[in-house]
Amino acid sequence: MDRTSGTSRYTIIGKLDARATTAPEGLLIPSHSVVLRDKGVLLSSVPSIHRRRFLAGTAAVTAVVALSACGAKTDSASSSDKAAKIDVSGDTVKVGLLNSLSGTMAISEVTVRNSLMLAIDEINASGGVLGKKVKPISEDGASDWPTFAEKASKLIKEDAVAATFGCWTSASRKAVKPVFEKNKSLLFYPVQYEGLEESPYIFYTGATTNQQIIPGLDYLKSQGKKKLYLVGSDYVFPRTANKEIRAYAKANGMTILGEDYAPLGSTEFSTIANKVKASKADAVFNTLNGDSNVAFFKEYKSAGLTAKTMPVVSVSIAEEEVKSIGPQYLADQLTAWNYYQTTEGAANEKFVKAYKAKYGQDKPTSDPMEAAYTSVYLWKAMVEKAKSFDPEKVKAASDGITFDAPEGEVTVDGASQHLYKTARIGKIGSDGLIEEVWNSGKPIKPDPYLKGYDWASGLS
Amino acid sequence: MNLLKGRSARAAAGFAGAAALLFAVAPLLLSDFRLGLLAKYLCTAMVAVGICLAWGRGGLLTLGQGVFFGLGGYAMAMHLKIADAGPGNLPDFMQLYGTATELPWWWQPFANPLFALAATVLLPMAVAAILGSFIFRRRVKGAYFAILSQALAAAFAIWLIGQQATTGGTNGLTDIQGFFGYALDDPVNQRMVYFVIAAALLLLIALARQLVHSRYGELLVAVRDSEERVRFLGYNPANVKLVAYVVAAGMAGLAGALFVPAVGIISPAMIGIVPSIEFVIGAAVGGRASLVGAVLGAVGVAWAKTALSEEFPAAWTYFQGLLFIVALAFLPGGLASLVGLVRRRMASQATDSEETKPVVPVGEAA
Amino acid sequence: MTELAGLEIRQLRVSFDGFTAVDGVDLDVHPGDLRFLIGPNGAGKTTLVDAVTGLVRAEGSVLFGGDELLGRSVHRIARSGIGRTFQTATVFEELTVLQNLDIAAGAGRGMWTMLRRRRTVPESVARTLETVGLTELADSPAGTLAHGQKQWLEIGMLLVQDVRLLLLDEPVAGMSHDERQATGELLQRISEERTVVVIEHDMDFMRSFARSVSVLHAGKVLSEGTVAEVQADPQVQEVYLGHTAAEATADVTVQEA
Amino acid sequence: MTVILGQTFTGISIGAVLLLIALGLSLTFGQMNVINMAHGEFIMAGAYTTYVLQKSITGAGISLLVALPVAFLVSGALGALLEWLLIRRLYLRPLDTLLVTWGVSLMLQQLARDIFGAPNVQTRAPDWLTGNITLIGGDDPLTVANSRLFILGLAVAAVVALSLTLRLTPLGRRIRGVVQNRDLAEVSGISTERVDRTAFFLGSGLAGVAGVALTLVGPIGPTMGTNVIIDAFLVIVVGGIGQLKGTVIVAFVLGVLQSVLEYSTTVSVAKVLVLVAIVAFLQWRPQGLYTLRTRSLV
Repeated sequence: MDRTSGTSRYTIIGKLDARATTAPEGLLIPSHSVVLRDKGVLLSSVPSIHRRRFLAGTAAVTAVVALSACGAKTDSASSSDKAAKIDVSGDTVKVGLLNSLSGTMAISEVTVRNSLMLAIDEINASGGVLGKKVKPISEDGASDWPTFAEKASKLIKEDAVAATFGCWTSASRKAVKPVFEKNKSLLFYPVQYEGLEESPYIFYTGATTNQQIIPGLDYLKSQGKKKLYLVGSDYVFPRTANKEIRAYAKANGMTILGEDYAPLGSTEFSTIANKVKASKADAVFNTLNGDSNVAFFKEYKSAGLTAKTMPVVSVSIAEEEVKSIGPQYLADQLTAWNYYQTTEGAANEKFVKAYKAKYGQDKPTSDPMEAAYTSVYLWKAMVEKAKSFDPEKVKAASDGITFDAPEGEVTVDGASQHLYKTARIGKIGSDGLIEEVWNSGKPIKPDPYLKGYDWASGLS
Repeated sequence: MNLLKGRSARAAAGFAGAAALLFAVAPLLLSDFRLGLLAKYLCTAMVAVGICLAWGRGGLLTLGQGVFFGLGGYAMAMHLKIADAGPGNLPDFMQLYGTATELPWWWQPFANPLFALAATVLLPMAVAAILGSFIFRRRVKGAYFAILSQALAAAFAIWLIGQQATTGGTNGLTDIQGFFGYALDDPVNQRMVYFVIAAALLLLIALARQLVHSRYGELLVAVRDSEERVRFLGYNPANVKLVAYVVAAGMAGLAGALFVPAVGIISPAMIGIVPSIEFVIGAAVGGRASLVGAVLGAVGVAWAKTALSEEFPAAWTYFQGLLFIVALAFLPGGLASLVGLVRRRMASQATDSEETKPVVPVGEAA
Repeated sequence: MTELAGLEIRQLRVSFDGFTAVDGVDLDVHPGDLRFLIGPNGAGKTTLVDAVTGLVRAEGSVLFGGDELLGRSVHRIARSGIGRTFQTATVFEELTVLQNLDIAAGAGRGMWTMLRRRRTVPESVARTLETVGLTELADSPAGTLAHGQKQWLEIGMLLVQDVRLLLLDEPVAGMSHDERQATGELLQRISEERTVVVIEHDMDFMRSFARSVSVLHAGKVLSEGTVAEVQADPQVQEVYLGHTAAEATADVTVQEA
Repeated sequence: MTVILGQTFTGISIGAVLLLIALGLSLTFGQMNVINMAHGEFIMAGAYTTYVLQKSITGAGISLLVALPVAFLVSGALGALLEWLLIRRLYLRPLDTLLVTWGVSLMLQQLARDIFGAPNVQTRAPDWLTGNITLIGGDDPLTVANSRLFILGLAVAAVVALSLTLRLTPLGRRIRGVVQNRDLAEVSGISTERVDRTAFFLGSGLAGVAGVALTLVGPIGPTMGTNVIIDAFLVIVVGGIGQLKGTVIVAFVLGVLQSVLEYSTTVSVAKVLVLVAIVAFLQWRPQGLYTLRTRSLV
């Protein structure tokens, strides 16, 4: 296979999915596995984008342009098709850290940056990776998706990093995904997300939906909560999550009484609180993000709603957010994650202690921070197993890698490049910490397309 | 008319110099990555050309250029997404988030490349024409106009985000593979995109220059300085302003359209209040009334943003704030006014001897 | 040169939030007249001009050369041949004298002409430059002109517009004696071919150049006639603080100085 | 029925918040014609003042009440400083003021981030403000949040105080004098500079008070000001420049409109519809709801 079709491969997977879901007969082909596992077979049947070049005479372009176009054409064995070059010449190896340090998302992403730095420092203190010290190259995504794409490209092309860690929002991940795929460089993404995605160059170390949302729903079901109200911010994760929740509810005899979205950053929730209250639901499933949570919970309490009468399960409120909303408004509400600061185990004690020592005693640790911390160690283990920084070899070595993470043992699923993770439901205490009230007992196999759930067959 | 000739000759030399820089020097000196960044900066410079016309010359503080940039960008990106998906297929994001099994009717024409290309410029212009004719006719101006255009930018961004199934929501349109059949990940084609952008920028500058130096350009300045007076001369200032507003919108639309292949993404993050103000700052720093100043200012500020945020992310915010304050409070003409100041000082030294005393009118009645 | 036209105002009334600034004014300005409007502050002089030029909404009737003006938009009234100046000279400071006049001359230009560069000086502009004595300064920015020159430029802009009626709001305020004299002579020449209405406080200036005078008081026309007739009107003397005409005039000129 | 009443009250309470954040602007923008985009950051300063005070004053209720005057002074001082440093150079260039103060607002946000950290901070509300009052009992009760009532009361008090100040005090007369005729005020011996600065102090101080109130209903973070500033400006624009009664009426009308639309559609759609309604309204009345018709528009 030449390099050309190599890069096109991943586009084609997308196209096949398209055909699958919109087949003229109206038949849905739920079997994602077929598409993925047999990509070699299907590949041949689909035409790839023609790698045509602009001709010298293209209209509206000056002679100078034409000249340089010819010049470029002669060395058309261009670099983009090669795997990203990695600078391993010295006694250091560079990795990229790509988080928003400014803008609206800085609130959350700075904490992820902190724990990435912690992991890198620890690794360097114990000898580095393959004998090389890890040198972090820091970039600011500035809460702006095109900037994320630009910075990703800079890290890969200019800095020749071995891997990049970061991104928080789905939008930023979607923006950088093609950059990593085209340059064949690795991204470790540490945040729970809406699933329905697998990229050969992204490792997802946060939860996918069957490790967070579905356990959350299972828990509500086990508590006898039948009528749900859905509240979310207006973006990809809540909308997709709510689609899945609706499908789950339908299959499990639950009813969805309402579904409301507020624009990201919205801080006026009195109407939504009124609607929730009037619905007399058993519980609320909350996928709000950031600032909106503060306003929502203040309004929720003002409306006289409590965790006792109508509990809220949140999937974006971790310890850091509890701190900024205030336990006054959150006491006894529920969260669904894979990690809490209070999670038991020696690995977590060490992590929490190290984090507080480095960043301050009042700083809490949270799920995305832990997933970020874990992702650096996982990369180290993969590199050491592969005995190379080459992304292709690292990928090949990834399957089955385990790590005794603060959240408990995690294992890399090589096929999906997600992790086996234990789901944990927590209750927010008046001290601002979250206590686990339920867990899944053992790590759940990642299933980003929910192929293992019959009710989810119409979703993707 | 020697003066005029001298000016044209200087302009021609300037254009040749700029073309040499953009088409020969930059591609030789810069890596593919940096050239790609330059392409992005040039897109903001295209918006700045329009802002120079509307704000610098016409006094219309267009704080909503993000809307037009977005219209152009989405028109282009949607065509490319549809083309990527292939005939009969839905773009990937619609399969993920949408419920429809076919393209909504209002996206369907964008499958046609010619329609999409025309729409990138004509759609923003049409929207600007409708908005502008309402706003200017009712003599909403100055601060009102600025606040209103901000509000519109906010509304448009919120609306786009809310329509996830058909516009990609917050994600916007990403992962664009091809550009009219050419694979975008090929550096050669990426370089061609850069050339197209550079050529388009030069074209827009030439167009704006013609407008600025035309009778219309003089009239536009007159409207900026005293709208009421122009009205008493028998012109309708609303129409004069409308032309500048619509042209600026078209330029922002084209910039948005070309931004898509250069960066590979268009999203509401490029549309709301903040990006709309950022479009203005470049022009303000360089010199709102000077085309060259506005363009260089836009490129300079965009470059500074990348450079500073690579080194000191937090410092960028302070620096940006300071730029606004210094450029507008203390140097309202922008950096270009410094050049003008020097030139005027030199000229005034030459003419100081000729005293300008009041002359009593003489001669025949008209 | 277009034919002369006069102004016929009937029962004109303008009010703001209950306050009536112009209260049923009847006024005839004959074609080719050089009419002065005088009256104390707040008499409604400027508001009257505002109403004629469409700046404020008014009731009644304003006929110009037989056409009704009320209800038309400002720029349409301007296009029908009425031009005005303001108390403070408003010229386009950033444009040159030539550009100012060129814009004034070009309201009827087509799209194509507008989008092209001005290559030559239009004949009417050149003639007007001579008339108002600004030929030497044609390429200077209007912002650098002396106060009197700005007023002449403004009048020049009305001339190139080829208006048939000039409404001038205190054109000689702040001018030196020589400049006033020159302006007055300019107005007399202009009024040979156009109708001119001047709002003025300067009684000396009025006496030297007015062909006819209307006195406004509290939104009404108090008196009308030649300079001598008006000055002899006891009502007018009463209005000017109950003094005699001579004293009143002195009073006003002192204020001006 | 309960729903309609509930939504109406919700609308009124949204309106009260809008009114409180727009009130300071009605002075600085409405009276003095200064577009101060950093007004939102003065609101933020008021909110952070509450946060800082709560660190030393433990009683949530007392600290909140203390925070009201302190925040007024803190934000007011910031405003006066801004006026002295920058705005007084820009009175003749309103559009430039807009962009300059936008720059100031960026810097203040980053400053807040550097001092208090990027994450939101929390304040405690006193217990008597977190509950609610039941207006109609029964199966479908109509309740009204105490915090909202408090904000409504605060807004009304602020409006009364401001209009009395403008109408009755010598300071108010001077402000109005300067607004109506700057030159005349100057020659009659009023120091316009001092009046400008005092008016700016008052307007910015009111932003600080609004900031204290916002801690009861929303997040306290570096970007809290930018989230509300455009809405506040729209209230003034629609209400009519320099018209306190216009500001009051429009704040409540927009609040009710927003809540009704939110209930019948979605929050996003409601926001877009409200903005469209505002644009349409300005087509009808470009000078806003209430205007002083002046003798000459030139």
